[in-house]
Amino acid sequence: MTRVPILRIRGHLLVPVQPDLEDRGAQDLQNDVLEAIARDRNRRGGLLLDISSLEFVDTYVARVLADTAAMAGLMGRTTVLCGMRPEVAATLVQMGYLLEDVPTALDVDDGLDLLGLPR
Amino acid sequence: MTRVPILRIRGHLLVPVQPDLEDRGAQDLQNDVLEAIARDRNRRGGLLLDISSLEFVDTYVARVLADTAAMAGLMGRTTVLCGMRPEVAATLVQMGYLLEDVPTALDVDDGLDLLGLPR
Amino acid sequence: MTRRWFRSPAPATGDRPDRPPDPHGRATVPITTEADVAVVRRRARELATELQFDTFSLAAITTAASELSRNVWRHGGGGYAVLERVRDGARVGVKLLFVDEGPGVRDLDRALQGGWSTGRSLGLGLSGSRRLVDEFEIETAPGKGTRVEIVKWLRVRR
Amino acid sequence: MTRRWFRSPAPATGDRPDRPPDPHGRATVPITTEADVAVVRRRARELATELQFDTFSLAAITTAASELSRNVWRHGGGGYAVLERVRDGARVGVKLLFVDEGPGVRDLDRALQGGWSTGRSLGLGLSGSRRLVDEFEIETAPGKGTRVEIVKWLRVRR
Ligand SMILES: Nc1ncnc2c1ncn2[C@@H]1O[C@H](COP(=O)(O)OP(=O)(O)O)[C@@H](O)[C@H]1O
Ligand SMILES: Nc1ncnc2c1ncn2[C@@H]1O[C@H](COP(=O)(O)OP(=O)(O)O)[C@@H](O)[C@H]1O
Repeated sequence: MTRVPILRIRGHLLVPVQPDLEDRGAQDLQNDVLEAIARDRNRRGGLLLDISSLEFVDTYVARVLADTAAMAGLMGRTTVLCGMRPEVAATLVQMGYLLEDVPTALDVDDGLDLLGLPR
Repeated sequence: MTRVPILRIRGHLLVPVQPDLEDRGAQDLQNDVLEAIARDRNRRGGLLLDISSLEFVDTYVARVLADTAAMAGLMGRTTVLCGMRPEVAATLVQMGYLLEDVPTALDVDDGLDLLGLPR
Repeated sequence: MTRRWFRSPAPATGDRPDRPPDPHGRATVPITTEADVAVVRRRARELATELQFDTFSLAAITTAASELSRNVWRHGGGGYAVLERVRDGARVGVKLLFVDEGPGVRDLDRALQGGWSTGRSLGLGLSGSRRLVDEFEIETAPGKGTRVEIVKWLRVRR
Repeated sequence: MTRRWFRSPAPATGDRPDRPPDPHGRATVPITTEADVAVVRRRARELATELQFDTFSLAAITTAASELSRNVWRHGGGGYAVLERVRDGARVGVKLLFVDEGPGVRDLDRALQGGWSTGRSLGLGLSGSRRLVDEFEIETAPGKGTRVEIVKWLRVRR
């Protein structure tokens, strides 16, 4: 049973990450997302992880997000991390975690652009 | 502060309703959505309420959803209720609540079609 | 005033059979705050999940539990719920009891018909819950309170 | 072994001043399960929100609280946190203390440098938290446990 909504938008998967991600188990999110990718028939689509509702991201959550992107990559999906709040970007950089391997976008709409969806 | 993610997709607003909507106050969701509509500059866009993660919808939640759609309508937005699970559709009909005034779609992608977004 | 419904097949005795409560599967949950409504709902769902009810029945049980516990909280001034598994011969099921000592349902027949509410809500909670379950019994008296008992039987797969 | 950091301006005494705890703003939270980590985080955020820290500082405090309480739970075998508001002349701030009686940090200097972890994680929790706050003090001894105290001051708006 899916605990987070995983939405299909024009062939791409969109995961609106919940505010209480960490309390409910970031690991579950990762598993759900990977299963959704495996089930999905559109092999060309990307994965949008929207974190606009996260008020903070510690190294544990950042790691789960980066890992999820890497795993999705192994399954042939490009991941875009969308909607990171300014204060989250600030704390991550201050902590020295630059999430260098994950493409980012200002919001989901820009993320869709990045994945090549025409406007 | 927004407690639920409210995403902008190609000019439309998408609200992925959370599994624990009722526990966290369906009323908050309604307020957040209406405020997001008021702040949004794209007056042509629709509102997609995705309820695919709701495992049950009682008359209280159904009422909040229907009211939100009606209020969004007063603010000039068409609402599409997306992703209702079969078991939820079944209980609502058995209870005699047909949500007749709210357009529905199988999923967000179909909802976007309904709002006129080209594929 | 009492009203009682059975879905076929009605029990062989023609009346509600005695079902000794299973001491392991019985839980009493107080309902005094709105948060307790969520607790009852969650516990009811867990119980039904243990019994392997299908997705449709799970939604029905959760929804009925939600409606009736919300009524206890909102109309009955608080009370409690008792959740238990029941057995009747080869059948197993869940029985949910909702009890309050509030004002009682003012117009029971209209409330059970549906679409009548003393609040600003829909008035489909009682009538709707009744349609979601196999057995529904309500007892209410002015100033004495309200007691609703519902049973949902697990369909046996053959 | 003790390590201590201050951000300018350092306290006038050249050492950490005594700050009598405010009895109204002090809370001790046990950390024995992963769920407690969430509680500490939430309480720390609430405390900082009361003091009207800005969004950036709120994220910094919440993140540091999360890192350090997770360490207590994961590396220290459990312990507790103490959350309180502090005052130093005209400044106000939050002080968070994390205590466990676990094995101690094996290589403190490497741990504080960052990128070193005995688990499969990033090893940026201690070093990162230090950069998110104004004062950071860690005391650890093999087999005796670990004690981390952080302070974040509210920037005064003039
Ligand atoms: N436990 C109760 N105690 C007193 N009155 C009740 C109780 N439950 C229901 N009622 C009455 O019956 C009416 C219909 O109930 P219901 O069908 O659940 O709809 P709603 O709760 O939406 O009004 C309520 O408005 C209320 O007046
Ligand atoms: N409370 C503690 N007790 C014992 N060891 C600790 C404690 N906190 C941190 N450590 C040690 O320091 C290392 C680095 O910690 P940290 O920077 O928080 O990164 P991480 O927790 O990701 O490994 C840990 O791997 C652990 O070995």
